Amino acid sequence: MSHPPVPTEPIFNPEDPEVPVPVRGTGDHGTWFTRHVRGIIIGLYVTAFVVLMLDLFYAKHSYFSEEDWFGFYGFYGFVGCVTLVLLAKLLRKAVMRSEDYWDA
Amino acid sequence: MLQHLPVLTIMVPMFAGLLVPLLARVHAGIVRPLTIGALGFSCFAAIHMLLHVQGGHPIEYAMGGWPIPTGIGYRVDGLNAMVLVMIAVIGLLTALWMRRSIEDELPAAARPGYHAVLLLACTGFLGITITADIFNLYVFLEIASITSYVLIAMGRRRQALYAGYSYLIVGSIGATFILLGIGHLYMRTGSLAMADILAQFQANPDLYGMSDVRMAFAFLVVGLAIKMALFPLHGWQPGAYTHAPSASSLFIAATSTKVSAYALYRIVFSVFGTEVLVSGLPPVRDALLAMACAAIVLGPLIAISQGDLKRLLAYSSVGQIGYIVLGLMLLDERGLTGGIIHFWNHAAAKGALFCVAGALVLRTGAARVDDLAGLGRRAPWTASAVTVAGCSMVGVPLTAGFLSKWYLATGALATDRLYVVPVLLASSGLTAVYVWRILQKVWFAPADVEPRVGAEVPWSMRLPTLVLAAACLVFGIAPWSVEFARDAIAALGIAP
Amino acid sequence: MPSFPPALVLSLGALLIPFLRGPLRKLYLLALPIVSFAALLATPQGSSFDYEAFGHTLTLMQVDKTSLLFGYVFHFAAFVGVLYALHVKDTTQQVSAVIYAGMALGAVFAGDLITFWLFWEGLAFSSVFLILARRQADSNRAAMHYLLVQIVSGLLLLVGIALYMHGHDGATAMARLTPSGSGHSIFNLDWAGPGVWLIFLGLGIKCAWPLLHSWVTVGYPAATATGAVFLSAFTTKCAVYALVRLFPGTEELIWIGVGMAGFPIFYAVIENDLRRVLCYSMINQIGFMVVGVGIGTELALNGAMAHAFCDIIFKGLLFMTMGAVLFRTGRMNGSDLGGLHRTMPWTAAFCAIGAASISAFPLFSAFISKSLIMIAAAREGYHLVWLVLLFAAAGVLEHAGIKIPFFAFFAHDSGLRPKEAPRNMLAAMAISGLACIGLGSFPDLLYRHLPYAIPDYALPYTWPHVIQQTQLLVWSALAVGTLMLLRFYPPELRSVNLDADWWYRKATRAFVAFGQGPLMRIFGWLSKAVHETIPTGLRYFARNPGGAVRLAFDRVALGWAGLFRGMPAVDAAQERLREDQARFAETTPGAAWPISTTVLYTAVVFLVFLLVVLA
Amino acid sequence: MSDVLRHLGTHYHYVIYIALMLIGLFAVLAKGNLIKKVIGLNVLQTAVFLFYISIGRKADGTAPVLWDQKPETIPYENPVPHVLMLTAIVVGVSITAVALALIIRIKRAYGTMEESEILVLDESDQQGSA
Repeated sequence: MSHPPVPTEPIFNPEDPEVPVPVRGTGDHGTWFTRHVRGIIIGLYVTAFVVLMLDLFYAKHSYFSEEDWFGFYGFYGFVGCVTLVLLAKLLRKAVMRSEDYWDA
Repeated sequence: MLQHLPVLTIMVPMFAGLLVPLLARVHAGIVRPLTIGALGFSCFAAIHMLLHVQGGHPIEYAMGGWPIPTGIGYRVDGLNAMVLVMIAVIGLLTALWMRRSIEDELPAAARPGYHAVLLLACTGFLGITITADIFNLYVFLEIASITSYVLIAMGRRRQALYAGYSYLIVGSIGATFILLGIGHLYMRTGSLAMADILAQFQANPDLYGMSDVRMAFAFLVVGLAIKMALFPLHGWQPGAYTHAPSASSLFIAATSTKVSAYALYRIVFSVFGTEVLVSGLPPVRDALLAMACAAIVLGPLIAISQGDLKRLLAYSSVGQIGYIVLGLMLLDERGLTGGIIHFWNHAAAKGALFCVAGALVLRTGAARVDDLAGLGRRAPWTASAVTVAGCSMVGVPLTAGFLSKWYLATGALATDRLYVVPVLLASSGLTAVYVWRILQKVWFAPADVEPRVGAEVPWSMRLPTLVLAAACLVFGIAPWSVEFARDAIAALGIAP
Repeated sequence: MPSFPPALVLSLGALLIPFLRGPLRKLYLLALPIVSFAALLATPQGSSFDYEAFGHTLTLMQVDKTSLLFGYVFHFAAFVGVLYALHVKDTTQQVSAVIYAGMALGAVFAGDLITFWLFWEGLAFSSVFLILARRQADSNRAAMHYLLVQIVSGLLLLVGIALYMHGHDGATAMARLTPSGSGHSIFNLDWAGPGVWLIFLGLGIKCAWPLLHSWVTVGYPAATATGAVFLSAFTTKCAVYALVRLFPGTEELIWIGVGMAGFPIFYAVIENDLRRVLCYSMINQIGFMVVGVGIGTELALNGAMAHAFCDIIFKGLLFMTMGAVLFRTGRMNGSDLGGLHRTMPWTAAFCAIGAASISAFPLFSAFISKSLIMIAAAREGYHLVWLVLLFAAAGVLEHAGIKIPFFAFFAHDSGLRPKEAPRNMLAAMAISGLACIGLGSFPDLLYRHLPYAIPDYALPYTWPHVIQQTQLLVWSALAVGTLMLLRFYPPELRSVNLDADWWYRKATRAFVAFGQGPLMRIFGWLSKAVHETIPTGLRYFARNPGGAVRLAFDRVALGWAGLFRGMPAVDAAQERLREDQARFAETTPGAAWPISTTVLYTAVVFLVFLLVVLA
Repeated sequence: MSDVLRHLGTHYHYVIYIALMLIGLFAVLAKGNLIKKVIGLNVLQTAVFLFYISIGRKADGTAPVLWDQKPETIPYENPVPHVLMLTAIVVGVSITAVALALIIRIKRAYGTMEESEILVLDESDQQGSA
């Protein structure tokens, strides 16, 4: 039995029948998305503020005490995601290896 | 006619074997039809007897009309009828299969002799199976052995000579042990007829305590263990299977060791009685269980790293014979069912795989596993046969291999031998590894690898391969494979 | 219409595929799941097909609300998958995919453990061809890994079942579904014994429990574009089904599920291969289901099943969009892709729907299923579990909700201008996308097929639940956006889509392996033992067992002799040992034994027997 | 002790056959020359013949030929082991014949009859073909 077969990359092989020759475009065709990046980001911040404020306007049915805090879900989501990304970067330091690691 | 079938089954191939070299001088074309005809007759007779003995109607035959304890008796019951069919069918399929193979591997002058030796080997194996007299069993065993040595030594490389010689020395020691065992038994019981000896044991269980009887049992078990290549006494076997002509490998691998295993079944059940293992000499049972378990794990383990397909299959056989012995040593209805089904399963699966190894030798001159690459593209029939037989070796459901492993496992549980289960599991896993190695070569070779096997082999070789592979499936699905095994157990006197 | 087990309709029907050509074959492929579905509808609840084999009664078909729910969604997945793969010409893939779906249905409707096991093995063997069909050296290796793990799972299950039967007088019926609330432990299940443990572990492998999950993340990304869609639907969900059936309310499952939900998302964040990201995400979602099964109340089981139902559809949708990208560009790395929304707008839109569904936005499907599990956990007072699940729910948004669509279709422009996905792919994605929105908007469509009634307090569309969920998700998105803005982007906003991915880009030439850190080191050690040390050791041993034993013996003996280093004899012996070790590597595997060796073994064995016999 | 000695005295044929057996096995085991191994095998077989003949022996027995006395009145040797050994000798001779034939072929093919040299040649054959 050979080495643990962990393919390092998505299997990209010119011989692969599934791989067509990609067509590369020339120049950047602006799209709605590329033109409105700033607007999207501002929209995101505005929405975030609005849903946070909505917390003031409904009665909570809580199972746990922290749910009653103002904006708990928003806070938890924000902190959770930041932690996730930062820890993942640490994890990468720990687990990243060069591509031919398994072949060596 | 029917009452003489037991003896005719043996005599027809024997006389054909004696006639073949003589008639070959007159007309060379007669050799093959005569061989096939004789083996076809044995086949027909064996199947006829198998159907006849179902439901507990054993056939007794007294040679030359001498009454049994004095004269030599033949006896066909559910167990040996199955084994007889196995030998005869494999013999017939080998004879059909081997035409192109021996044209390729043997000089023209040797071919009629080869047919003759094959017929005599078949006679020997059939005789071991059918006889009810232990000394007669020894004689047939030697007939089978001597012809086997010759069949092996006829390989075209010089290693075959050494492999044959090696088997000869080791096998003769085994046979001598068996002869000594028979002598010790005769000294105590004064009889050579199996039924007579069994009756004495049943009438007088104190016999199990006698040192003569104990020595006899030890001699017989060790002698047969050599003949069936039970680990660690398998040293002669890989070389023999590897270097023999492909047709010999096919015939011997599919029958020889199993016939010796059958002899062990017979000795335990019909000569000493199962009490010898239960109350007489339980340590022997433990020792044999340990050897069987070691074989079951180590055989496939060593097989994994083999580069030569025939040698790989040889080590795989070391493991497979362990299953059969295991089934016997469990002494439980389910375990025995598993062991007995494994006779057929192993004959069919290993037969099919050796057919393929032979085809590979025909096409490439050697049997390297790597040369199987691309077989699926060039020879889909052969490749399918490999797949089915391989699955049966692993024990994939719907194949005979699954049935035998299932019954062995449940038998082990029923007798509270839990350690057998992980052993079976480990062995299945290891078997899966080497079978997968083969199947991956066969079906999933990278597209840029040019297959070394050319086209499909001729139909004379393909058909027997397919028949054997199909048998793996049929035994796994059809209910009668279990029913035959049940009947065999009933014949052995263990109530289902 | 006479009813017939759907499993057999599909798997026997698949055997005819090779004999059909062209449009007829396509029509036939599409018709198969429909006919099979009709057969299922025609089967009344509780009916069974019994078949006598090797001394046991095999119950091929046992229909109740639980199995029916999985039956429905498996048919959906089979139909959508066939439609998605309609352009594929490879007969191997078509046959194996349809048989695979049939095996999954067989496992779900199996009425006894042996039947279940048979189909369980069938799952393993039919699915591996979807990876092998890639016909590349590295995908073949991945397939080997995948198959070996599957075989081990099957063997564990088989032995477990055998042991269970042994302890229960041959009883083989699948245990009835008994929601009992949490508190059961595998240690004191009323049917405990070694068999139960093995069954538990066998199911755990296919369920991708932590440390047993590598076959998913290795195998699925190596499958063909269409194969991964099938793979994502069946195997793991069968395992979830079996857990629901056999182990409801087993407390260990809660903690296993928490590990599954909480841990893989870290890997998802740093993984570059987008289909592998989806695999980690799948393990995370299954974690939710496993927690639900572990809690084991009626609500939690409902939640687990509902989530499995929704997950099959939206995970399938995400795999389909990624498959379309792979099909059109041949690439799957986040760092190689980007900007594809220009030419693949429909695929991008469907991907967004899938992302919204998996993230559990209101009106999308996971919203109505994940909440059941969360509420069940909260009501049973699993505070820590609840917090981890909430964290995992936020994390899903990061890696599946944003990363997948963003780096494939938006982000910086990779310059790739592939064609839009073929029409059959778009149709399949559209059906799944509609199903996601439909289920999310009209939860009763799903709820009324669940085995138990949904209590009022668990209904998803209440203001608090909608607002809280939206808040969680929007602020998670905000976190990701802010991180990008603060750390990784130059001040000019216009350049966002050019540089957004530099830290993903760093991963282009890298991949994830276990390594440093105390936890990582243990994982790394375990993984090395399983993947490397044991196989290498076996190979070393098998080369020449006798020689290996002798070398080991010599090594130990000379290890002691090492105390006397400096003595010429010892040094010479150690030198010889080194030579022997070096030579061992070149030993012919299983070289022929000399006659004397065999005879010697014979003599030894005979002596042992003699002693045994005469003692 | 004297018991054991007496036992050995009455069963001295055991001692002889076991000694012969061990000599034969030793030759097969320890001798590298293929012919010597065959000779060892022959010694081993001879031990068995001796054993069989000895168990058919009866004190003061005569040849089991039926003249005019009744068989009950005179002691006679058990004929069955003799008959069995006729067969076994034939078998032994055939095995020896096959073995010697093989040795001739081996000598031609390898140029030697020493097992160790043959094994070395086999090994190099395999490496050559691999």
